Amino acid sequence: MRAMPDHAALYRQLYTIRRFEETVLDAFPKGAFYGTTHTYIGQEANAVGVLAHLNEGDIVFSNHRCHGHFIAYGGDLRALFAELMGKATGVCGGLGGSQHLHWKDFYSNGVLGSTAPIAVGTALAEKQKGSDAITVLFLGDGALGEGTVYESLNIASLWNAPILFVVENNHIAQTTPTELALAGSLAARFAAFGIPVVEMDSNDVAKISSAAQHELAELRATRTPRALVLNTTRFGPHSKGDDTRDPAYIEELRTRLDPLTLHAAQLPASERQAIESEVDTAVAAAYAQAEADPPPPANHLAKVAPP
Amino acid sequence: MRAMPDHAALYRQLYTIRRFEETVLDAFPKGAFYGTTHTYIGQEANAVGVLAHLNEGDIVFSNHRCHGHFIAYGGDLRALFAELMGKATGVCGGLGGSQHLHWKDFYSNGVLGSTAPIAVGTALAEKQKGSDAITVLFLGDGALGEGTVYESLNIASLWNAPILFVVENNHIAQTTPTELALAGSLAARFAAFGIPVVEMDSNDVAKISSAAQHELAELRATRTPRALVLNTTRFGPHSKGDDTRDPAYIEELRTRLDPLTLHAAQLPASERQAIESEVDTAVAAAYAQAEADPPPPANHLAKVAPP
Amino acid sequence: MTSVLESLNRGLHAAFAQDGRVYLIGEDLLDPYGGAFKVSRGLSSQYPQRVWTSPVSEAAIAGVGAGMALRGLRPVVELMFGDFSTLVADQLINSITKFPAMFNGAASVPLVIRTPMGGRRGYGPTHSQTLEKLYLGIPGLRVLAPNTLSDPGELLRRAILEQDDPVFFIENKVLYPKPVLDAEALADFEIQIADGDFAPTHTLRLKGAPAPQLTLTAYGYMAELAREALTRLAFEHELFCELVVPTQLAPLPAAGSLEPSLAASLAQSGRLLTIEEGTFSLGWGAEQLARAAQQFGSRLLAARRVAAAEAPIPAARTLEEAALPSVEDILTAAREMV
Amino acid sequence: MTSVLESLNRGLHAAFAQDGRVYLIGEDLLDPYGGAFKVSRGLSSQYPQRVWTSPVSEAAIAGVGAGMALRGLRPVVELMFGDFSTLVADQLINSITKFPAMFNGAASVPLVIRTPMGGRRGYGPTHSQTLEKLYLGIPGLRVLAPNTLSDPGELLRRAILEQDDPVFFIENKVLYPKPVLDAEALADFEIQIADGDFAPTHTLRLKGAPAPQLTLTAYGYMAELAREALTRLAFEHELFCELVVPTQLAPLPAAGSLEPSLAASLAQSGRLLTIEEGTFSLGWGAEQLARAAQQFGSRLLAARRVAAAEAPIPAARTLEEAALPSVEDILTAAREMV
Ligand SMILES: Cc1ncc(C[n+]2csc(CCOP(=O)(O)OP(=O)(O)O)c2C)c(N)n1
Ligand SMILES: Cc1ncc(C[n+]2csc(CCOP(=O)(O)OP(=O)(O)O)c2C)c(N)n1
Ligand SMILES: [Mg+2]
Ligand SMILES: [Mg+2]
Repeated sequence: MRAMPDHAALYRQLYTIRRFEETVLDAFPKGAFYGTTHTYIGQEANAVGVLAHLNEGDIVFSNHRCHGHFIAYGGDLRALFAELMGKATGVCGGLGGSQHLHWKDFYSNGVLGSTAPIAVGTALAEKQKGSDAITVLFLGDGALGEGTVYESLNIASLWNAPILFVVENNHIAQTTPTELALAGSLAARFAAFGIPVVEMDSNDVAKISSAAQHELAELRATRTPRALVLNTTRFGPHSKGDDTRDPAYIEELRTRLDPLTLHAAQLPASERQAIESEVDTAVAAAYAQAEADPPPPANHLAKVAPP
Repeated sequence: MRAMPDHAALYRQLYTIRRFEETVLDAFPKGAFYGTTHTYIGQEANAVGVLAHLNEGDIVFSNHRCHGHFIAYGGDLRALFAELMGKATGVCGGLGGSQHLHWKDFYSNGVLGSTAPIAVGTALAEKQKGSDAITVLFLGDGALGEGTVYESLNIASLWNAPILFVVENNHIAQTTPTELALAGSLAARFAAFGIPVVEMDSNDVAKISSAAQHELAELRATRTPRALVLNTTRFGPHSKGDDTRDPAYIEELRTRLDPLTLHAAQLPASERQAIESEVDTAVAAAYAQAEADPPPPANHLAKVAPP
Repeated sequence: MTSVLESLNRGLHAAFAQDGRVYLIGEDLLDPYGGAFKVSRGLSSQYPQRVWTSPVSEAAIAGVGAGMALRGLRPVVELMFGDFSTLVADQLINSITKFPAMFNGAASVPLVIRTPMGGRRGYGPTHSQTLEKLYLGIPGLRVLAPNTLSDPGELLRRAILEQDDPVFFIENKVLYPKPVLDAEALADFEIQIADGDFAPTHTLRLKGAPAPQLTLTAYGYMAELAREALTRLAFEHELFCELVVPTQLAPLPAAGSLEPSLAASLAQSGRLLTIEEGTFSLGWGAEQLARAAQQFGSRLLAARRVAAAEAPIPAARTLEEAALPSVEDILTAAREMV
Repeated sequence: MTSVLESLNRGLHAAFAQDGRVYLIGEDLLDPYGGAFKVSRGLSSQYPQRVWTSPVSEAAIAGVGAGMALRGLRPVVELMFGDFSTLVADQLINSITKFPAMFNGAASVPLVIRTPMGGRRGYGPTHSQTLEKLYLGIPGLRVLAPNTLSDPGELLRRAILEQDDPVFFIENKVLYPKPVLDAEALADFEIQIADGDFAPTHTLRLKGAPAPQLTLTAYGYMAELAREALTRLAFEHELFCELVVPTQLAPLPAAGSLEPSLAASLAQSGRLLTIEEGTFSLGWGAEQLARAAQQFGSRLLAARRVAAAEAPIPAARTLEEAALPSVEDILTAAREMV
């Protein structure tokens, strides 16, 4: 397992995701992108904290809100911008778009819950193949409405799949507050299927990272499933400009719980500023490169899906 | 609510279901029926104990193993035999067959778990209509593999549906022992969704009846969902002649846990025998009548499903 | 002019006002959001007891709606994207449409499931599909698709209040902002409307045009493209067409025959071109061509389909455009046929 | 002679023996039961590590299989009844078949989902359907249906080991006990087998018969009925047919053209009759007729479909028989066409 990353490295990742997503939200109304997008602003500490502990070959399954996961996984910024712009250099050559990414051992799909059994299958496959790889599956609180998730918990538990279920509970699904969508206890749902679960209330990347480190170490040792419920915050709209919450409420969340602010305290201001300006430059460069990239050739679809 | 039925009435129902099902298993190899069937032998105390406390207008949703539920609900023996024989006088005119019954407020379907949201919908509908009716949904342990069940628990709990979930855990699904199919704790799955659950280990109809009476009284008072997990025994094959379990094991179950034997102790032998011979006659008569009944008219399908 | 979106929203409001048995279940329905595409706006404020915003549980909300319908209510279920209708397939096929007939006519399920379908918004492979072809051949299911030629909201209102069988109601996303056309907007066309049924079929031809050489048929948003193609074929290529636009996609007439308006047009033209946004094989167009072949035999001179590429719908704008049918595709196919 | 069931079972055994990446997932797979229809018998005893009996969770086992396939294994998922494929629709449509193309060709999903379909066993409305028509128009899915004319087990073995795209493998229940036919059993027929592809198409005509007046086409168990009808039409009615029996139902050739064997037969006969056990509308037959209409235009003299009634399949034997296609139905349709 990788060594625990240092504070600067963690901050760099948090800030990279933030800048990427801010750039997306800024550029969208200007027509730079087509389609839709779901930004990760406010949840950065989850992806960064959890994925800090992946080994080469470990598998990640992500959802519609995947940019942060992809970047924390090590994905290329230009390729991600390019995918959102529908360019040939995009992660999936423009075929997938914002929610449908695959690169190395990273996969995302836009149908909530549908990834759960597939992620379990990948974990079981690696175990059968005798590899050490494990799978991390990110789900939102809203995805826990889907029945396939429970079928998958049951099977993961019965068949001892080496998978970490990570629920990012940002207390909202699109516009629906969790209280209107989830009865009972979120954590108890994992426990009921015999899956050990840890729940955290924090946007502090260091705390999330150390909890994830512990859970993943247990998972690698036992090669059985575990769950991590991360209570977190979404600062941005669901996709673009569709936030129905009171702006004052979000402002209050930001003031109190911004993962960047929380973690910035760990770094000298000068170091933080240096990281920020480096990242600003890198994100801007990636954006400019993607913008200059060519669109996919007109016959590209026929090449991957022969008629 | 109906008064608690007396021991004789309970025994009559248990024995009626038993005789009906034995008749089915006897007659099947002789070609009296077509298709398949799933008999309720060994589980009689569940249907009889729970449905003893229904009021007129209450709704029952049943599954593939529905004969016992149907009979305990008050369904007609001749109509049920006729349905299995594919006769015009069958419960559904021969269209449904063994697993697809509907009469008054009783419904069954053969796709495991698919009934769960529908049953929740009926409970919500009656509540909206201002009626006092509640819904009872029977599920096997195997059906708890299906995701829709959990979607339905969540919604029933969130929206306060007046429904009793009854799990008949006979420790097997077709040929699969529960340990190979259900991780964690069955009861905890209901609790995780905020649904109060009572679990019982008994084939004694009096005990089941009094537990059900209590649960249904609570349900009617609060008009919110509850669950009853009934650990029980299947003495017969899954359908016909497909039991993969050791016959000695089943014999042992029968000796120790037959709901008829358990309840017979509550009655003088003479009364028991009188009931048995009355029921024998009634079942035989129903069978004979059904056998003599005409098949459905050739154009019957076109009448209910106009081309 | 009223947009399709406004019309649908009015239709829902009218159904709610008219009948207390109407309920709406779906994701993110509450105001001010009013559903992802806003078709349900205003309902949760006006009828808070009858609008239920749900967890993300498509199968269960379809089933809950079915249970309510079984017990005499008139529920409407909104699926946020038609792509997720796959999650409802079992409820639809093995319960909702089975109950009426398999319960020997003793049960009915007056449930309307409405959902947006279609691409051209860049939403990518899992949010852009036109999947209704999967449901057109399910016995017992009525499938309706509004267009701009008649009032979509009225079609929806009547589907909710007057149909006792389950209805799958398809709304093309791109159609939402389009105006419902009035007489003036359609002034160039001679229009016939088939019988007084609540799901009308329109037959359009240009005023004063000679007898049609080709019959186009399309529904929903594709009828917009087809109308444009019809005009351009006449003016740019002197190829005269008739366009038949049904609103009821299923069930079709018994015994494998064509919808009568389509048969009437085909009897004149002898050539059939279908236009649909779903992928090519086993689609709506296949069924029309099959019925035409049966009914017309050798009098069917030519038959073709314009449809989406047999591939996932790409997110990139250029690739998406190439994958979906266009007016140019219709012009090309039509010119090759005559 | 070997039965179809034995052949399929051997095919599975051969695949397991040949390649350690083959796994089987499904309900009630363990010996001595070996799956509800016994196709998987013996595998759990011989390969206990690679046969996983599952909870009743159709969607999840399809998804688990997909995940395994994504990671380089060659899983087979058994669905106990094809009727429950509805529960797998989302996995199949929005994940399994989407991944290869939407991930830009960088992922493959060599997953085989096998399942029995069909009626005539009295299992009633939810256990007797022929639902593969729902999946024939899904881009990226190969759909195969064995018959008695070639080795079903070999088809299955090669689908598992040699196909990198997802396969939906349809087994008609009534076909299981039927013998796989050898040369002697087929001695009355002149048979052509289209190319060396692993999914062959057979064309049959009676030896010495004159040029065909009608082309019959059918797959799976329906090919048995069609073969009987072909013989009876010749001997009882002097009506000479050719029968085309594909094993690959999807994908069909690009650009909307017919499978070449079918086109060749139709070029001679000019008349097409399709026979399928699924319900009538939007079925396999519709796609064949549509392609025939496009390809042959007015040279298609007559086209018809024999299919199941558009209704749930009744449990009662007499009603079930009436609802499903029979040899008599084929004879009637054929005689009306010539
Ligand atoms: C099966 C399915 N249903 C509905 C949607 C539409 N949808 C996209 S995101 C979303 C809310 C998801 O909420 P959550 O899982 O909490 O993730 P978050 O957006 O909060 O990160 C919904 C309903 C979908 N993508 N898939
Ligand atoms: C969705 C679905 N999958 C599979 C089946 C086949 N099947 C019928 S009964 C059964 C076992 C059910 O077990 P359980 O729910 O415990 O009920 P029991 O038979 O023990 O009463 C199975 C797998 C089905 N009917 N529906
Ligand atoms: Mg959320
Ligand atoms: Mg059981």
